[in-house]
Amino acid sequence: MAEQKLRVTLITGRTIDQGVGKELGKGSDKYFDSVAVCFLDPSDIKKLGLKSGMNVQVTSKYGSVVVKAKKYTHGAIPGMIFMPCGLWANIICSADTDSIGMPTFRGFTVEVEPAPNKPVLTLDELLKQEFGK
Amino acid sequence: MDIAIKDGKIVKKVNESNAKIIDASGLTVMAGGVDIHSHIAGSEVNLGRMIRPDDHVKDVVKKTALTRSGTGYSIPSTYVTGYRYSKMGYTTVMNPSMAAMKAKHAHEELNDIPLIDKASFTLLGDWWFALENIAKGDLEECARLIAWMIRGTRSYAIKIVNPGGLESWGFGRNVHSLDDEVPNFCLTPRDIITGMAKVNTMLNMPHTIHLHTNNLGVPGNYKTTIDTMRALESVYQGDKPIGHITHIQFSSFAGDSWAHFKSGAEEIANYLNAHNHMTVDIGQVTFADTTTMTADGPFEFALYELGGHNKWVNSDVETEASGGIIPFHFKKKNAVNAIQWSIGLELSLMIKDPWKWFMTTDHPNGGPFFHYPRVFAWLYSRKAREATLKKCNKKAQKKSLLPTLDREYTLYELAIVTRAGTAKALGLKNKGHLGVGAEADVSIYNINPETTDIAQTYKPVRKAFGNAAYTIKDGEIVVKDAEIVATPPGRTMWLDVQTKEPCRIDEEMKRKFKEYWTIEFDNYPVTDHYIKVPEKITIKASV
Amino acid sequence: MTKIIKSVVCPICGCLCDDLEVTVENNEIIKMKNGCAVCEAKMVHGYKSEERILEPHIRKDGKLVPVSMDEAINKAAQILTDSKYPLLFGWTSSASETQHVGVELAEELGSALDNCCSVCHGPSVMATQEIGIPTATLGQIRHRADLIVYWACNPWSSHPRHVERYTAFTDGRFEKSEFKDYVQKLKAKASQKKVAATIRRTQVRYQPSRPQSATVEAPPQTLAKAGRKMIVFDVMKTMTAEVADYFVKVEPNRDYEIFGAMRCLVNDQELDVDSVGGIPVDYLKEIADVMVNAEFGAIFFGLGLTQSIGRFRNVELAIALTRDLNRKTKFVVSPMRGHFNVTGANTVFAWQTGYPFALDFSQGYPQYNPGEFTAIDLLRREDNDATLVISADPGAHFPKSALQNMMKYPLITINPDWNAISRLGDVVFPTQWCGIEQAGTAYRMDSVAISLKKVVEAPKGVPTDEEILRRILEKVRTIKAQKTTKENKEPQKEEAPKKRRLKPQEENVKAEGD
Amino acid sequence: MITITPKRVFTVPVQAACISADVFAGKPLEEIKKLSITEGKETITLDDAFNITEDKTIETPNITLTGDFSKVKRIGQGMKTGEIIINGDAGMHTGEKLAGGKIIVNGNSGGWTGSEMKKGLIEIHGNSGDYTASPYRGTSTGMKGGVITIDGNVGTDVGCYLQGGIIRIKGSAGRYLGYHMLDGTIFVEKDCAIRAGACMTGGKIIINGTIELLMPTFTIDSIKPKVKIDATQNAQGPFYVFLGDIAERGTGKIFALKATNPAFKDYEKYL
Repeated sequence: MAEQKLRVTLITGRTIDQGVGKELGKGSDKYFDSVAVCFLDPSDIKKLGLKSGMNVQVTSKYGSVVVKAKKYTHGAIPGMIFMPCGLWANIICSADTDSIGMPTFRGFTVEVEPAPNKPVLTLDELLKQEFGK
Repeated sequence: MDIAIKDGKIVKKVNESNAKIIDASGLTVMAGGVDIHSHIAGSEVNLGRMIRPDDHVKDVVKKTALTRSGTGYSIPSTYVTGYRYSKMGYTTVMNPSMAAMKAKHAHEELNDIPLIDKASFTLLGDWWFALENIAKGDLEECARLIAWMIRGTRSYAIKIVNPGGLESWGFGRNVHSLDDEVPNFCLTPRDIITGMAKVNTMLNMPHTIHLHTNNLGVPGNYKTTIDTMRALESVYQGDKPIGHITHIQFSSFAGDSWAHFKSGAEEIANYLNAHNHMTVDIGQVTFADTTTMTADGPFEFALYELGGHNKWVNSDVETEASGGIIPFHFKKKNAVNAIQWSIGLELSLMIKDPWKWFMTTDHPNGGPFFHYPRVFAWLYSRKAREATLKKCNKKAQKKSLLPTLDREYTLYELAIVTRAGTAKALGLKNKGHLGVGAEADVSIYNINPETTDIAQTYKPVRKAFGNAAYTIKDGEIVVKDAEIVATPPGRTMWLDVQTKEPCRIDEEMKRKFKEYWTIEFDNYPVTDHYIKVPEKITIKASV
Repeated sequence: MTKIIKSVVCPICGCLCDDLEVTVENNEIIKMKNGCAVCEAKMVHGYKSEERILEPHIRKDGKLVPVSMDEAINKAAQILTDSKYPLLFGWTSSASETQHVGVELAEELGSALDNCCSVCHGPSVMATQEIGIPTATLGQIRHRADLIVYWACNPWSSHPRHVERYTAFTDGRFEKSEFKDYVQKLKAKASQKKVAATIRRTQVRYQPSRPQSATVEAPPQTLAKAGRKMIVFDVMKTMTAEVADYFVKVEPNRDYEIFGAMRCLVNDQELDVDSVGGIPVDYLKEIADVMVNAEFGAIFFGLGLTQSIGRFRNVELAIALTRDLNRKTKFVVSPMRGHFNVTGANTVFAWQTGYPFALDFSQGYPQYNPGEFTAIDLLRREDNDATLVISADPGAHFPKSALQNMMKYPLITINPDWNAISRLGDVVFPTQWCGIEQAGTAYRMDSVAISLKKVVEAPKGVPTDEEILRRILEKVRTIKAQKTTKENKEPQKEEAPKKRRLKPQEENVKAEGD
Repeated sequence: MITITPKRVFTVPVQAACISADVFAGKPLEEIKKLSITEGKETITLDDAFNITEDKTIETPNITLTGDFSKVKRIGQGMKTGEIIINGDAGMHTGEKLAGGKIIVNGNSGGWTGSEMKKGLIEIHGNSGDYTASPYRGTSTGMKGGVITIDGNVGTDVGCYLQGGIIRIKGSAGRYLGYHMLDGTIFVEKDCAIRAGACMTGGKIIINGTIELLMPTFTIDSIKPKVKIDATQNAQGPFYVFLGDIAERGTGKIFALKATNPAFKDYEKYL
């Protein structure tokens, strides 16, 4: 029986696809495809009753964002999700720095749940929604 | 006597009716100061700046309509460096330690130091190409490669630091005498020193090799220092000096351990008094909370291991050099520190000929350069020395030879060890004097040489040396009453050493280059873009 | 007309690979050799994308409309002078020549000045300020390192050529590339034969039984082999971890504890615990032995340390571990400095002001304090009332709440393309691609200065960012001068402040020698 | 007594190190009003930003600040004598380098409160920010003496490089409490986050609540029934006593209340 929600630790970081995407342009499809995603362990995907490519909603204390779910292929990461650094991940990150200038980009708890009916917003849509510009 | 200046040069006379006249009667007039050794720019210096916010916060400099803001203390930011040198009447400074690979950085920084002329010495004593050719015995090819490097890094002299030691430090080791073998290279520090001195002569370099000895900072190292000078005797041709040992205070330690630490100044001074092939600068300790930095990585690690330091930086440079940085507080109450202070002054007073030694603090190692006036006072006033010695560690007081030394420097002698002598040692013919044809770099101090007993009233004189009444750079008044009134950029001097045939830049060399460095051959040399106001000096080599 | 330009520098990550061969035809890059995928994306495609900004824009009635350069400069200068406390942020994709002007502008404005370092390796710089750093240029590691540790970083993704140019897969003078071994390993899946041979070669005796860990593999016996070895510590297995000899899986946010434990083990001290950060202490002991037995070891660490809990303290302990190891062998540690010229920004700021980032000029002299003057903290506290962003994209890399505060006030951007922050800007400048259309200097992650090349001409009318800044600076000075003359004309309520004199240095600095 | 209230809500930081009893002492009100401060990049007078009144009948406190001072930095910096009361939140660097006298904050206090303090007393009747009683960047000499008491919680990196004096925290403490401390005492009545006492070489940290996680670089020393906080007061145990940080070859002590730290039972086998 699939679970509604999973509490997991969020890790953000670079991927080579994100690197290529950002250099092609922040508005490019490649950027969207490589950054508006979230990698999960196969076991967690199963727990949530997801299929790779389905939308999930990731929610933290600081915000909530819909991205595509993907399978993490390099090794087991149960209880963790990985999001490439970029606008989508930053929506749910905190600006708390412990007074040293570095926000909290990773290593905190988030909730992830299937969101089959919610769209993944494009860069422009997301900017409009969050910042009104 | 009048000094006439026109178009940035000192001339016989000018038309007084339309000249600006400075009345310097009752004041001391000297040529602009020439500093032979002061770490003011480059990767190492900047890393030192970067790791010391605690040092900057206690010495801040505000922006004015004319000058930029910045910070001190032990390693002032670039603009402040220029301003402070100028306020002391200095107009030329040698930046003595530049890793070739990081030369662009050094030049970018030098561009941001206004008001002074400057030049850099490239670290070449542990450069693989040089080591390989010296080991092979091919000094001529070595000379051609070094000429290429001097040109390629826009530098002024050959700097050798702990020869062989830096290469050994690549694997965490060091050399401990002139005859230790350098691992993997089949040669000894002695080979490097004498080889480089010969190369320097072949290239007709204006300055000698600029040498930081092996075993620097180790008790008992005065023997190594004397060995080093002896080794160079064979290269001496009887005309002009062929080697310069820098901050020799740190290489004049006697005693077999820190507990039995004492001065080796007498032995060193005696040797120098009896020989003419060397010059030295002191590296005087001024008792300050400063930052030590040198390309001598193993020395800095040893210093770190003595304990009591919170930060240690080591920065190796591939195929060329290493480096280390440690914040260091020289304290009067510390026996070793106080003896080091004494050693510097003992050397200064016991070396008879002022043309053989020069005043430096090895900024920032012994103390920041703007402490020079303090050092002057210790030189020209026995009273000043006694006042400081009295506050020093008791053990150090007992060991100090200073009470036996009566010598007090005259203003003339002071001018030699701070400008005339340094300019001569550097081969800067148009600096360090006020003769016709010299560059119009002049400093005027509010000291009346006729009425002032400088030794007795050392404090106001010291203050005057730190606050020039006028500093004139290339004929332009840049400081008036210790205020900056103009900020010309100053020039960067570099040598275009022309060898009879160029070094072989063939495929083999390029292949090796690719193997040795992580930068492409084409991207390695410093281009003209990196020097804001260049002064190219062309030299014909004899190879 | 086709020309091939050699030794071109890649303007993307801190590796600054300078061996690119670029083919240019009709002022357009059509081919590139030697670069990585990211480099190719930018140099061959990205720089000429349709997302390029070609003229200045100003937001009018909520919409960005094209304006003349003069209008944009005037508007930007007006915003900055009207602001009580502006923030100038970015600088990492600019040449050091531009950064140089940036400091002058900040000083003139009395503003806050920060660079992207504060959200990448600022903590590494701060750690260096606490305890120094034993480090080396990358070539030194290439020539000598027989042990390479990547800690909390994934160069395969973030610095794709780091391993092949500087570390495990490159031939140095004293250490050779392990690439063939790696290929073999892939082919033979670490054949039994090789392991047996390795055991024969080594004299290290392994304990017959070791505690098992569910998440961490035991150290493989190949760690004792001669030649280069690579260990990866990370919270998750990455591509880099896959090519390593040994991957150690670390619990998130436990690096600090592991460094502490490693330090004790390297110093031959015993611990009261059995496992640290999910790793059995016995494994850590073996790793410590491998470190101590290395001829020359190098630790590279990444954002996994600087962005997780502890931040600069994590780095501090990584450095402390390296320092301890130097008492036994030779070890260096180096941050995997990320974006292009972020090291240059630190370098330039430091030589002009003494401080590498997190600067403030409101007092007329430079002040420094990460946590106080870092961009995120200023935005978090809503301290600024105008922002200028140059050659960076905080739009895509700042947390939401910081950006929301930034959006409350005017925003000026200087970027070549419509990245996220340009889209949010109120005054948007176009600029050239530094390193493609604009020459200059950049600093590699090991602070070696490298000259960038100009390989193609920029589109017509698109200036360099240096030129834009100089024009803004000039305009700011004009506006300030006008203000002062205006104020002087009005009846004066109080005395004009006395001309500030530079204090003679004898008083300025605490004199100790006497 | 000088009373200062803000004229407006500050949108940018105000640096006002001149708000200090030493600076005000002996100055007529008009002169105090003309003291220079900065609001963002603008240099203004104290009078521009604040309403300032004087009540000559009251001697102590010397200065009373009423209102929101959370954007006002460096209040009482380097003060040697006198007393300041802040009725409201205080900004960063409040009482930095305090060398005597007393500062009372009836509200929260910002980061670096009491940084590098030498003597005197700071009382915060609210929470205190990160780096309370910790020195400036790159400095390895922290608070040398005096007392700081905080009624609420404190942020991270409190009491770094502590060399003397007492920090009393009635609430909970953040990460890196007493980082690299050399001497002195920190007393936390509630819980403490991870990495307390990391790299400490001396001094003591007493925690009456739960420690989230102890650094592996601490080794158990003993169980003690009580521990001295200062000359007059003891904390009642029993306490687990840990020695460390052994990676720094330190001999600092962490006292963790046995009752609230059942997780440390494992350590007892080493006793």
